[in-house]
Amino acid sequence: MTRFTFAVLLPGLALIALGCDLNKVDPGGGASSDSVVTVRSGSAASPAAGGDSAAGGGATTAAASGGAPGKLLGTIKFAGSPPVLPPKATQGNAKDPAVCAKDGDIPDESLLVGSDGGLQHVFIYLDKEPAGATAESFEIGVFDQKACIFTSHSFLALAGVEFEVRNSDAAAHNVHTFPQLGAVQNFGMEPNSSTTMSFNKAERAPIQIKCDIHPWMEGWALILDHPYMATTDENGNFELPELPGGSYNVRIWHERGAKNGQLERAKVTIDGETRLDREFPAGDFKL
Amino acid sequence: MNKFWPLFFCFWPVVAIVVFWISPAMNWWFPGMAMSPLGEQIDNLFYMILLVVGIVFVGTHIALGYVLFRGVDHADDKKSWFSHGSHKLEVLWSVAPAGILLFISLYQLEVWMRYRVKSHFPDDVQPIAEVTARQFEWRIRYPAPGKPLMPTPQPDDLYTVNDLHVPFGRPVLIRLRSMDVQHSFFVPELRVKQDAVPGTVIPVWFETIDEGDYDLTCAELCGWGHYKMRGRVLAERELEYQAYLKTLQAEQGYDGVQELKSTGAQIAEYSQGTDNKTGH
Amino acid sequence: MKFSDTIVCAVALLSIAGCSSNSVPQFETSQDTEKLFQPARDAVESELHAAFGTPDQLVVWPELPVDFGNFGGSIEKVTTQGTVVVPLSGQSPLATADRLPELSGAAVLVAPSGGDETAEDGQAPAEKAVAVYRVAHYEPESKSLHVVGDDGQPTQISATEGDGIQIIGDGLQKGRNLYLRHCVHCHGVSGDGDGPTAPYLKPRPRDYRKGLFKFTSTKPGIRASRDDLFRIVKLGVPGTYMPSFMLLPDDEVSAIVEYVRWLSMRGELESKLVVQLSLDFSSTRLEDESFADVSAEFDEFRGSDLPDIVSSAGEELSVDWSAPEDPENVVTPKEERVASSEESIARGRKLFLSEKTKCYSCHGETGAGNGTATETINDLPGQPGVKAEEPGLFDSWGQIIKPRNLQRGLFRGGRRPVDIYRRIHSGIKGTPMQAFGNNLSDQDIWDLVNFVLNVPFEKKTQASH
Amino acid sequence: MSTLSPTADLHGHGHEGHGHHDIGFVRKYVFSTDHKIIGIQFLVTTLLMLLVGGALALGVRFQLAWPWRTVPIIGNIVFSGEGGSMSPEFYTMLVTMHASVMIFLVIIPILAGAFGNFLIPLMIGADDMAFPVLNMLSYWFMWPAIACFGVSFMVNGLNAAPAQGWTSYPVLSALHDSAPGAGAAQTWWLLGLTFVGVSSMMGSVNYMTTIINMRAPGMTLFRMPLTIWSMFITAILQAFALPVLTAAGFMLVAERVLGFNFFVPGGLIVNDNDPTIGGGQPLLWQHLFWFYSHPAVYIMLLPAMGMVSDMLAAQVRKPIFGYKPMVYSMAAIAGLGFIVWGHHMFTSGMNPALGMTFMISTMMIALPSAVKVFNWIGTIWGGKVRFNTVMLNCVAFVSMFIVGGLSGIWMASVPTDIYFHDTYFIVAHFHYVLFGATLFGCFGAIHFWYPKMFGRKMNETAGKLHFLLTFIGFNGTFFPMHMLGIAGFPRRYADPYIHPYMEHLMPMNRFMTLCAILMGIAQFILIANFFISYFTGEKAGRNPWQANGLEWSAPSPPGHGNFDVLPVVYRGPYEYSSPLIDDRDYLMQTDPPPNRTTDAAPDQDRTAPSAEDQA
Repeated sequence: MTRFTFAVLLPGLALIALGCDLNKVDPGGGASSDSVVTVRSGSAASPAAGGDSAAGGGATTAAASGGAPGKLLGTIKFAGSPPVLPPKATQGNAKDPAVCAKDGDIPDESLLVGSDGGLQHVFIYLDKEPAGATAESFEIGVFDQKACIFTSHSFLALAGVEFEVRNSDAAAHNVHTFPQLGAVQNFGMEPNSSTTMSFNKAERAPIQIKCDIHPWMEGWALILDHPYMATTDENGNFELPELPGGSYNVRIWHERGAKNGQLERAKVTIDGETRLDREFPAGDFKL
Repeated sequence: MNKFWPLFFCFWPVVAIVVFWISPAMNWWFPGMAMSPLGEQIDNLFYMILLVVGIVFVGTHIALGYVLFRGVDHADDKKSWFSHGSHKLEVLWSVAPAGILLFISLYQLEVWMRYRVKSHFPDDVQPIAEVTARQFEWRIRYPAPGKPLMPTPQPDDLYTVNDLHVPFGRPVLIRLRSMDVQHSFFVPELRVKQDAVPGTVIPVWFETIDEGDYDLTCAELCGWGHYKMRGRVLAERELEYQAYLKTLQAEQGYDGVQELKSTGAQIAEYSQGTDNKTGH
Repeated sequence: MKFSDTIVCAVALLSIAGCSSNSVPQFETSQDTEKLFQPARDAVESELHAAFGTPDQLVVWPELPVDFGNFGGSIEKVTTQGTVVVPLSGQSPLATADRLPELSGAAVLVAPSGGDETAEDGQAPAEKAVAVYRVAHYEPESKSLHVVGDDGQPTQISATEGDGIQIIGDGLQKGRNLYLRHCVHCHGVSGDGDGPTAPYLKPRPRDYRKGLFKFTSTKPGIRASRDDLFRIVKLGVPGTYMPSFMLLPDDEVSAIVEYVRWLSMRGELESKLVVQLSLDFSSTRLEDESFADVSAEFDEFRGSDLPDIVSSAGEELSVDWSAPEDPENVVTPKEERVASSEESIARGRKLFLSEKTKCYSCHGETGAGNGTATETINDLPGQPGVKAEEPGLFDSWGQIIKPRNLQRGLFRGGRRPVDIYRRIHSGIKGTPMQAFGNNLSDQDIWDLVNFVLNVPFEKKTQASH
Repeated sequence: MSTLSPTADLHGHGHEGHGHHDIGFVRKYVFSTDHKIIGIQFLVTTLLMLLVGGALALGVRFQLAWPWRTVPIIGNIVFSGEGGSMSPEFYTMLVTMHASVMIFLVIIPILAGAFGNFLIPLMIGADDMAFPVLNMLSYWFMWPAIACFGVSFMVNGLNAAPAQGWTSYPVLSALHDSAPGAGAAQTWWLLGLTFVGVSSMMGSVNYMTTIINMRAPGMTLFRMPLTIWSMFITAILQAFALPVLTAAGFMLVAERVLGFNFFVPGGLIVNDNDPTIGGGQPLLWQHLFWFYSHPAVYIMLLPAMGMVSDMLAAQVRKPIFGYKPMVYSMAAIAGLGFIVWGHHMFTSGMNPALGMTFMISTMMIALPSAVKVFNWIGTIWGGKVRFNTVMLNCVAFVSMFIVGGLSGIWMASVPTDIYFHDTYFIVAHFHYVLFGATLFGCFGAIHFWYPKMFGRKMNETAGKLHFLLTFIGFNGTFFPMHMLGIAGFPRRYADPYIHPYMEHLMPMNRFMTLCAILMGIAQFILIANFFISYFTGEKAGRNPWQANGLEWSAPSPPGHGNFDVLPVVYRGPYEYSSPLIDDRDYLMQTDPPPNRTTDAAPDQDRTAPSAEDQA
C-alpha cells in the first residue's frame, strides 16, 4: 500500500513542479523573454502622403456628373418650444463681479433659439474638400473674450492658420482647448491683451474651448483644412461657400446634439443655389 | 527494521546540522561581513549563541536518539523502568540552563546600550540627514553643506530619495521619521534595523567601516508596496561625501541656464580648500 | 486501497493546479472603442493588433520613433546564401556590443542601397521596399551574419554590397518584462492606468493612452521627452503613489521608458481611429438603421479610407513623438534665475496675487491650494451642461484634481528652480494649470519661482511679524 | 451524583443514562450541550479551517517561488487581465489571512475547543462541563467569527481583503485609505477577532469552573493528568489576557468607525488626503496587542505540551519523568508569559530600558521550556517504546519544539533580534513552535483519542504515511527559512528579488514551495483517514492503549454522562509498569489498590457512597 502510494505520489509531485516551471510568460524574469517580436507586415508600404488627411465618414466627393455649381444655404430650426435655460452666472454674484456679468446675467448659449425657432450656433460642414473646388480665401474671425463670454460661442478656424485671440476684459482669462486630434492648448490671457494662436490639426467635429478661471466660459470651435463650413446666426440661417455641383455628405452639428453632437449627416445634391432647411425636435437634443 | 524510526529521528538533526554547516559556503548566510563595529559585535553574539544552541541541539537530539534506540531494545521487556524521575537531575537541568541564559543576557546588554540608549551613543555623533519613510520610498533631507541639520525643513536643505550617502569611518546619526504608516529602516549589511514610527522622530546611529553601497530595505509591513521600498546606503570617503552634497546643492539650484559641475570637479575644488582640514 | 484512492485524487487535483494553462497578459480595448458599431470595433482592434501585437507578441512598426536597441550597418560582402558580412554597431544606449551574440531570432531589415541613412535613428526608410529576415546567429569577430526567412525557413538573402542592414533589438521585450514586473499593478497591461491596484490610489495612476504626461520639460502641445519620463521613473512623483525607482539601472529605466512611449503610441492610435469612426459608426446608429446598411457603408469606408487614416495616423505619431527630442521644443529659460531675495519674493507674491496671473484663484491667497476655483461646481468633462456632484477642477482624464498646496513643499514635477519655471512657463499638461510663457517675462517667472519655493516658510515669517 | 454535578438536572437524568434519550437530532448533534459532541464539532471545524489556511499559505509560497507567474486555479479567474499573475495587495492579503485563519480559527480552537472540551470532563471524571449551554455557545460563537472573516474577503473584493498582517499595526490598519485592504474589510476582520475572543472566553470560564469543582472523588490536584493541568493553566491565561485584546480591538474599531483617536498621530499624509488630526500613539496598539498575543503563543502551546505528556507516558509504558516539575514549569511559563510581550517590539523604538527587562524575562522563560524537554526525554528513557503514529507525532513534537525553542534564544537576545526581527528567521521560529510542536501534538492527539471519540482506531499505515510526509514536507519548508532569515530576507515581501542581495535565494524558495505542496497533499491523507476510519476502522474497546487515564474507563464512545458508574480515583495517571501488579504494565486511576497500605485511600466523606458502588 505504502509503496503503491509513493508510486502515485512522486510522479504527481514531479508533475506539479514541472507544471509550475513550464510557464510561458515570465513577467518577473527581467532579462529573459520568450516573447516574439515581429516586424509589422507591409510596414514598408509607403503610406499615403498628406500628414493629417482627416478623411472619413464615407463622404463621397463631387460626382463628375453633377449639376451647376452653387452655394448651399438654409435654416436650422428647433421644433417645438425650447426649454428655458437658467443663466450661467447672475449679475453681481459672478466671479470678478467688476468685470463679469456687470451689466446683465451671463446667458447659457448652449441652446439659443430665435423668435421663429431658428437655432443659433449650429455647425454645418463637409468632411473633405470637394475635388475641383475653387476654394476662395477664408477669413478667420477674432476670438474674443468680452464680459467673461467667449465670442463667438461658435468659432470657425483653418488648421495651421494663425488668428487673433483677444481679451477685452479687465480680468485675466485662459484659453483651454480640448481637441480630439490636435494638441491641447492652455495659455493665460492677461487683462486687455491680444495674441495669436492656431490649431495644429484639423478635427472631425467642433471642439470645446473653456476658461478654467471662469468655469461658465465655454465656446466651440470647428477646425478644418478647407473653408466649407459655416455656423448659423441667431435666426438659424447659414451659408456655405460656392461648391461644385454634385452630391455631398453635409454634417449638421450642435453641441447639444444627442449623438456625439451630430444632428444629421445630410445627403445634399448641389445644383445651383441649393437650400438645406431642417427642423429638429427636442428629442434630437441632450436637454 | 524496528530501528527505522529511531534512525529516522537521528537522521534529520544530522541533515539540519549539515545544512547549517554548508550554508555559508552556499551563500545562504549573512549578506556579507558586518560592515559596522556594532554589526561585528552582533555577529559575534550570533556565533556565540549559535555555539551554545548548537551544543544543546546536538546534545538533546543525541539523548533523544539514545532513549529511542534503548526503547526499541526494551520492546520485549515485560515492563518499562518504573521511575517517577530524579530530583537531582531536575535541579541539574534547571540550574545549568539558567546559568547559561543569564550569562547570555548579561553578555549582550552592552551592545544593546550602545545601539539604543542615548547616553551611550558615541560622543562625536552628529545628525547628518533626516530620512522620512513613506509609501513606498525613502525621502532624504540633508542640511546645506557646512550647516547642521535642523529639526524643521530649511529653505536651503537638500533633498533626494532612496539614496542615502554617508561618510564612512565615523559614526553618523540619522533622524528617522515616517510620513504615513509604520516602516522599518533595515540595512542588512550594517545589521541596523529601526522602525519608523509615525508621529515620532527616532535617532539612529551607525558607523560603516568601509566604503561601498549597502542595501536599504523596509522591514515592517507598510502596505501593498512594502517590497518596493528599495534604497541604499552609500558609504564614501569624507571628501566624496562633501562633494556629493555640493553636487546635490548645484543640481537642486539648477535653473536650466548655467551648467552643472561634475562630481569630479567638485571633489577637486573641495579638496583644494579643505584637504588640510579633513582627516579622511 | 481507500487511502491511496484519496491520495490519487489529491495528487491529480494539485497536478492540474500546478500545470494549469498559463494565460498571458492581454491589452484591453478602451471604453470609447467599446461604444463603436461592432464591425468598426473589430476593425480598430485588428488594426491595433497588426500595428502593435499583444504583450507576448510585440509587433515592431519601424516608422515609430521607438528605440528598440537596434543594430545597424551596411553590408561589406555577401558570402554564401543567407550569410553576409556586415559590421554591426549599436544605434542606441540599449544596443550595447555585449548583446551582439544574443541577437538570434531578431528581425532583420535590409534596405537596398544607401540603407546607411537608417543608421541615424531607429527608423527604416519608408519609401524603399524593405526585405525582412531573422537572425540565425551573428559572429562578432568575423562580422558574419547568418539569416533565415521571416518564417524561420532557410532562404536566399537578396542583398548586395552597401545595402543597409538593420536588426531590431530586444529593447522592447526588455522594457515589457520590466514593465510587467514593476509597473503593471497600477498602470495596467495596456497602460490605461487601471491595474488591479489602481482603484485604491489617489491620484489615479497615469493613463498613457492619451499620450499626455503632466510633468514635462517640453513646450505646450509637445509630448514628453525621454528624459522627462526617465526622470519621473527615477525620482518618482512626491506626494503620490508613484514611487522612486532610483536604484533600477539606467538601461532598465530607459527600456521601461521606451515601452511606456510605445504603449502611449498604441493608445493614441486607438483613440485617433475611434475619433475618426465615432461620428459615423457609433453603435447608437443601429437604433434607427439596419445592421446591413451600416455595415455596407462601413465596408466601403474600410476599403477606401481606413488604410490612409491608419498610415497617416502612424506618420503623425512618428512626428509627434520625435518632436520632444528636438532641443527646439524644450523649454529653456533665456535669463539666469533671479537670486532669491526679499524683493524678488515680494515681487513674486505680487504677481501671484495679481489679476494678471490670477494664480490665487486656484492656489489660494496663501498658496494652500484652496482657491475659489476649487469650490465652484464645474461641468463634467466632455459633457457640457452636466454638473458634477462635487466642486473642483477636472483634468483631461476626467478626475477631480486639486491645485497644488504649495505650503507642503512637495513639488511633484521636481523641486529644481528650472522644474518650477517650466511648470509656470508651459503649464502642466492635461490640467487647468495654464502656460504663462507668452505673457510673463523670464524675470517675472523667476520671481514667481522664488516666491513658490518660499511659500512653505511663509507662515513662519508672517507669524514672526 | 446530582449533588456533584450542577448539570445533572439540566439534562434531566443521572449519570447512568447512555445517550439513548428522546431529544431530536438537532439538539443532539447540532446544538448539542454534550461536551463530546461540541469537542468533535470543534475538531471538524478546525480541520476544515486548516485546509483553508493551508491553501492561503500555498498561495504565498507560490508567489515566493514563481513571482508574478500565473497563479494556479484562481489566477485566471481573479487576474485574467494580467495573465493571472497576482497583485501585490493580494499577496499581502494571503499573508494576513493565512495567519489569521491558522491562529484564530485553527490552533486556538483545536486545542482548547476540541481537545479541551472532549477531554476535560472525561479525564477528571465528570459527566459534562460545568456550564453546558455556555459550552455550546462557545462553539456557536466561532461561526460569526468565521462569517466575519468570510465577509472581509468579499466586502470590497478579494483584492481588498484585510492585508495589514495578522498583527494589523496601526496606522496602516487604522486609516481607511492607507491600503487596499484597510477599508471596511479591516473592520470586519476586527469584528471576527472579537467573536473568537468571546468564544475562547466562554470556554476558559467553563474549563476553570469544571476543573475546580467537578473532579471525581479522589482526583486531587496532583493526581490530575498533565493535559488537565495544561488546560487549566491555559484557561487562566486566556481569562487574563483576552480582555486586553478585546479592548484594543474595540478601540481600533472606534478609531476607524467613530473617529476616536487612540493610535493615529497627527500630521500624517496618506494617499494624498489632508494631514491627519489627533494625538494618538501607534505603539499603544502594539503593547496592547502583544500583551494578549504573547500569552496567546502559550495558549497555542501549553495544551499540546500536556497532551503530549500523557501520550508519551502511555506509549512508552512509563510514568512521566518529574510530574511536579512539569506542572510547575507550565505554571512558570504561564506566569512569565505575561511579562515578555515587549520582545516583539525591540526595534519599535520603545524605551531601551524596557528592552533590557523584557530581554531578561524572555531569556528566563526559556528555562521551564527546557525543563519540560528534558523531562520528556527522561520519560522515554528506559521505556518499552511503541512506535505507533501517536508516538511518532509526540517525538516529532519534542524534536521540533527543541528547534523552535532554541531559535527563540536569538530572538530573546536583543542585539541579534535587531537583525532577525521581521525576517524569515522569525517565520521559521514560530512555525517550528506552532506547526512543528503544536500541530504535531494535535495530530498525535487525534490518533490517540480518536478511539474514544468514535469507538474505532485510525488506520496506522495511513497515519504513519501522513506523519512521514508531513514531517519531511514541514522540515523541507521551514528549516531553510532559518537560512533565509540569516540572509536578511524580510517577511511579507511580494517580490523580494527586486533587491539584489536576495536574488540568489529564489531556487531555495522553489524547493521550499515544493515541500509545502508535499505537506499540503499529506493533509488530505489525514482527512481521508479521519473520515474513512469512522466507518472502516478497527473496533476499539474501552482502553485500546492500555492507558491509565479516567477516560479509558468509560465506554468508547462514552454515552451521555460519560461513565457507567461514578469513577473513584486512587492514584495519579502515570502508574505504568507499576511493580504493584504483575499481570499487566498499567494501573488505571480507577483500579482499586492491590493492597490498601501502599496507596492512600481517598477521603471518606465524599466517596463513601460510590466506594460502596465499587464493592
